[in-house]
Amino acid sequence: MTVLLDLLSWVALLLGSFFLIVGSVGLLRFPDFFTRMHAAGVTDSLGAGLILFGLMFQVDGQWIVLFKLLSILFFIWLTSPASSHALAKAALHHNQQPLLGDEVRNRKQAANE
Amino acid sequence: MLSQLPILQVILPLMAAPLCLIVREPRLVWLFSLLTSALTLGISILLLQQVLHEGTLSYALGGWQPPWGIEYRIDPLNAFVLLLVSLLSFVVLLAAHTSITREIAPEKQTYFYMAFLLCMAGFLGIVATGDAFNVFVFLEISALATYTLIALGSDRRALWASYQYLIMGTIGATFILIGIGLMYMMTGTLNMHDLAQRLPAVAGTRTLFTAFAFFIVGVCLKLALFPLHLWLPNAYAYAPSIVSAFLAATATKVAIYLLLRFIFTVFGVEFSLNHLPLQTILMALGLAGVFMASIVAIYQQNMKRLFAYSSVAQIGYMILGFSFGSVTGLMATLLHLFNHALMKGALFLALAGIFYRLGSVDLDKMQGLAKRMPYSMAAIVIGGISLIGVPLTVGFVSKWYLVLAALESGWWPLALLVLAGSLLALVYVWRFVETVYFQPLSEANSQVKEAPLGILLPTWLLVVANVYFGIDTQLTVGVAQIAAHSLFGSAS
Amino acid sequence: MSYLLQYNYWIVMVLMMIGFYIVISHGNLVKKLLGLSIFQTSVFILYISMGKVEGGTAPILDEGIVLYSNPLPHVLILTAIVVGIATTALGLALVVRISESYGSIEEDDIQKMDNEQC
Amino acid sequence: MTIEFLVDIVLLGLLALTAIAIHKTRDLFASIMLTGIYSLLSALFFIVMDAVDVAFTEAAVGAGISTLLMLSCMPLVKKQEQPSRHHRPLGLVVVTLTGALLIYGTMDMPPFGSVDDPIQQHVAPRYLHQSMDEVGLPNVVTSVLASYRGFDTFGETVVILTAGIGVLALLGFRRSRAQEMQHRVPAMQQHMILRIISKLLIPPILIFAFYVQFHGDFGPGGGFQAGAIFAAAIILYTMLFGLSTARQVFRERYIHLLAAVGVLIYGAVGIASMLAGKNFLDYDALAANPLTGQHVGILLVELGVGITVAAVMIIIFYTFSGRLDKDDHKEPES
Amino acid sequence: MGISMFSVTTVAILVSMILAITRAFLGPSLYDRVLAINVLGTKTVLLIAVLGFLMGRPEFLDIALLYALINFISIIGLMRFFEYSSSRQEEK
Repeated sequence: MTVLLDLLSWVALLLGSFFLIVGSVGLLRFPDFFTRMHAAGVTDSLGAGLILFGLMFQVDGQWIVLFKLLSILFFIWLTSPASSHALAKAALHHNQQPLLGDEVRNRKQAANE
Repeated sequence: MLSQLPILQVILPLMAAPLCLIVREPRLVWLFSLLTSALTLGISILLLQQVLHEGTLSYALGGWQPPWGIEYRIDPLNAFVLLLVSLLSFVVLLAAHTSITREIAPEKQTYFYMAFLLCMAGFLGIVATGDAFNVFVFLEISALATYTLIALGSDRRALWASYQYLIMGTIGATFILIGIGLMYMMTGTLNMHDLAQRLPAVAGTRTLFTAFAFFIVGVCLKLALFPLHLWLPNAYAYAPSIVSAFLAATATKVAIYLLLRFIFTVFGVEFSLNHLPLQTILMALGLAGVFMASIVAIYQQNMKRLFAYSSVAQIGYMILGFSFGSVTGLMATLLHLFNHALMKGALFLALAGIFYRLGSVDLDKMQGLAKRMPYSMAAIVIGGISLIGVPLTVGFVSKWYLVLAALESGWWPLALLVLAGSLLALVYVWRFVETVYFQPLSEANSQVKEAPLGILLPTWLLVVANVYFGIDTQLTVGVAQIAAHSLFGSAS
Repeated sequence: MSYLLQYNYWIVMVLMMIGFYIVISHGNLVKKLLGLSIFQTSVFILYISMGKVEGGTAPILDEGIVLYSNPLPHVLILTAIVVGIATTALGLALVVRISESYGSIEEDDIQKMDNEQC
Repeated sequence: MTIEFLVDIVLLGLLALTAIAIHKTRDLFASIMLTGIYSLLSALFFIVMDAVDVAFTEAAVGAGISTLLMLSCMPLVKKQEQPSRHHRPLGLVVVTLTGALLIYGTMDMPPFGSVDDPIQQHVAPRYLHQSMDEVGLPNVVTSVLASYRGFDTFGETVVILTAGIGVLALLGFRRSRAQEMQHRVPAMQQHMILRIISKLLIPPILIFAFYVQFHGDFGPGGGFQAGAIFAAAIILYTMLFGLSTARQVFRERYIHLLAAVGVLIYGAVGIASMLAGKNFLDYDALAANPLTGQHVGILLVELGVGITVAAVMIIIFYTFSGRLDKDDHKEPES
Repeated sequence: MGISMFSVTTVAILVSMILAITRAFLGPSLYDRVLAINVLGTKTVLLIAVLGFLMGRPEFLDIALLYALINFISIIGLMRFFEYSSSRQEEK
């Protein structure tokens, strides 16, 4: 039983870590605000979720810890999309336009030259 | 109940402040604050008597014996400074009601009294406590209350002065925090008495040297020692008059107390004055303060600013006194602590009366004013004479001991310099006398009346004290002597 | 060699000095307050570092744990944090009033206006 | 070296980078955000250093309330700070000297993290080994905070009150404008989703605040943290539904009273123990059994702290937004 | 084995924090910074949770919960600032 739980933890934590790093790389490398936002979303939903799930397999009978982990997860999943939504809306209102198609390529070329 | 006196001294004003928020009505709040400060004064008198009879008192807060709990430790020095603070607060508060009607909007007056009580409680707490970290907490109570009090001034420059003081004061407090932290790191204790016993073991370490330097610089920022005094003139000049009187009489005195307590009791004379070049540095800075500030004071038009610079100069004298490292020098400092509080209290209260009538304290608006406000002007003249150090005033007593201390240590040129400093004071006091007594009354001032009784009475109370303690020196000199001996006693 | 182990303190000292430098080198009143809060926070870090015991754990007693970190610095810093926020709040209130009556929150401007007024 | 060492180094490095970035950037809004990050990172560092209670407070007060206060001042501020007109070499000299002195001071410091340091020897062991018998709480920090050094905490509560008084005395007036805005449309009307989410969240936050308040004896938490969290919930409400609505729910007059009441509760506990014949704040006197007395005393005292902290934080935020919310009357943008 | 899995996660979170904080330093727009802070907040929550398990005292999760909460409230505070600046622009 413990071995199975440990295995599940391993998988969840590693996958979560992977998504975290992928999301962060995206946050750093993507060309404009809206694509970065997309990358950030990966961190908040999948990364956080998987890591917290991984921890939940390790609570070892302390139900209060499980409850706290669950409430953190609930909290993140509730607030993170809400604030992303508000942020995107504010950005749009303030004339932040997403880069489309050719613009991305043009900008990249400009950066390379 | 007598054994509870040390703590009552501090928590009485501390608890009275939030009660003011419930009372609200400014006039009632004033009476209530006055009652509180009268009780505080009574307690401090009882405490001084108790200490003089029974020796040092120790009060364990929360019933935890030091060093695990916080201790209040009252020896003659604390009791002396406690009396000074509560006495001056009481007298200043007497005049507050009349004075602030002209300077502070009615809806802010309740907050003024609360801040006043909190500030006073903060000062008393700093003085009474025997715990290094507790000092920091009460320092911040008094500091935050002081910033508020200064910012209540009607001129917009009061805000700027308060902000500058906030930055400087917080830097000072943080330096003190660093100093306390490093001391704690080296000894594992925060109790001052305990520190004093454990510090000699680590006296040679570089860490302790750093701790000492940070603590001293932090306190010197708070007490406006010469090159660190830049915040003080503006703060005193633009604060409400009553606040200037209160701060000039108490704030720097408490900081000096803190310096004395740490240099003499905690670090010990041996470490602070003899091992380190601190003695020379303090002496040089003290003298520089006396001369630079006095010279700047001569050129001031605003009387509050003038006396603020004079305060910086007087702080120089106090620093000079104990930097001799002798009992007489320390006595001079302690006497000047008390005497300067009396002088500056009287002077600033008289200025409050003038501000009440004129709406300004600029010298060029006071031409010939002695004819219209004879009592206020006479008060300033007597205060000024005391500042110069003419015999039969308190100023003479402290200067006398200062000169004695200088001669005793063989530094006779210093004695001459002290006298030269007095001449500078004579110059700026004379400028005032000349304007007020010998110039014709200006048109604008022809209808001005004498300051209201509510301010005049407390002013004259202090003026009389100035003369009384100048003639009957037994009480002050006696207490100062005991306190000075106790500081040296605890150091050895 | 033993000096090298003090890396923790060294970085803390650097942090403190950056905060201190922000306070004295910037003319913007809000920025000065930010610098002050960084300076203070760094001092808190110094205190907390002092209390740490290698291999110790948080000073909340539990069965089967022998080594705890020192609780006293934690208590002191709890107090100091609250003092810090109190100072910041009051400082901000002053900045608001200054900006209302001077129309600027730059030290240079304010100093100039004061000099003109004198 | 261990993983904790790695975390330690990385956090300190990030802290230093953040501090430098704050110095470099001229954008004030960005500086405030970076200061928030600085607080966040330092709180993380506190956890690594085992100071969970401090981390809790730093997170709630430093990263939370402090940042919010700074932000509420932003409407006043020009977005960019002016470059200083004169170079300040003196500042650099002072800082270099101070820094050199500090580094000099580290030369003789007891080794970092060692059990044999003087700091671990003298006073602290008693707290760790005997507080269970003398005070009876598992959280030693709470025991020391509320009992051994209860007077410091009393002083600290008064500091908070003083700040509240100061802010009120400076900004608490100009009522006419505030009344004028009474019936205007509150801010952030257009953020429907945020408002619904927040409505959903505020009750759990308040419950969490109570949990932190009363669980402080056993885990990280206590009066300060609970007060700050409670205030944060109210501030959240105020930000989303507008000051005038919030003022109707939580009346200013009562909050002012509560700020005073918190300090008075704390002081009253002390005076009660004096009346019972012991010293100020000696909770042993509060009940026949000293341990029960300590429990009762600490409970009441923490309650007083919580009330004052929450009340003052709310007062400060109300006062700032009352002064600055010039946009309170903005019509929603569709 | 139990310990090492938390260590690996800790390192991963640290790396991703460094990446996110770089974005917060670089900007370029304020929205990018706010976004980075939001992400950083989430990562801090995770790091605290994992550190709790790593140090063997998972009961300190309260702090992580508080962080999640404070993070959300700060973001709302930032949004409110955008509102101010937008109305200010419109006035001009």
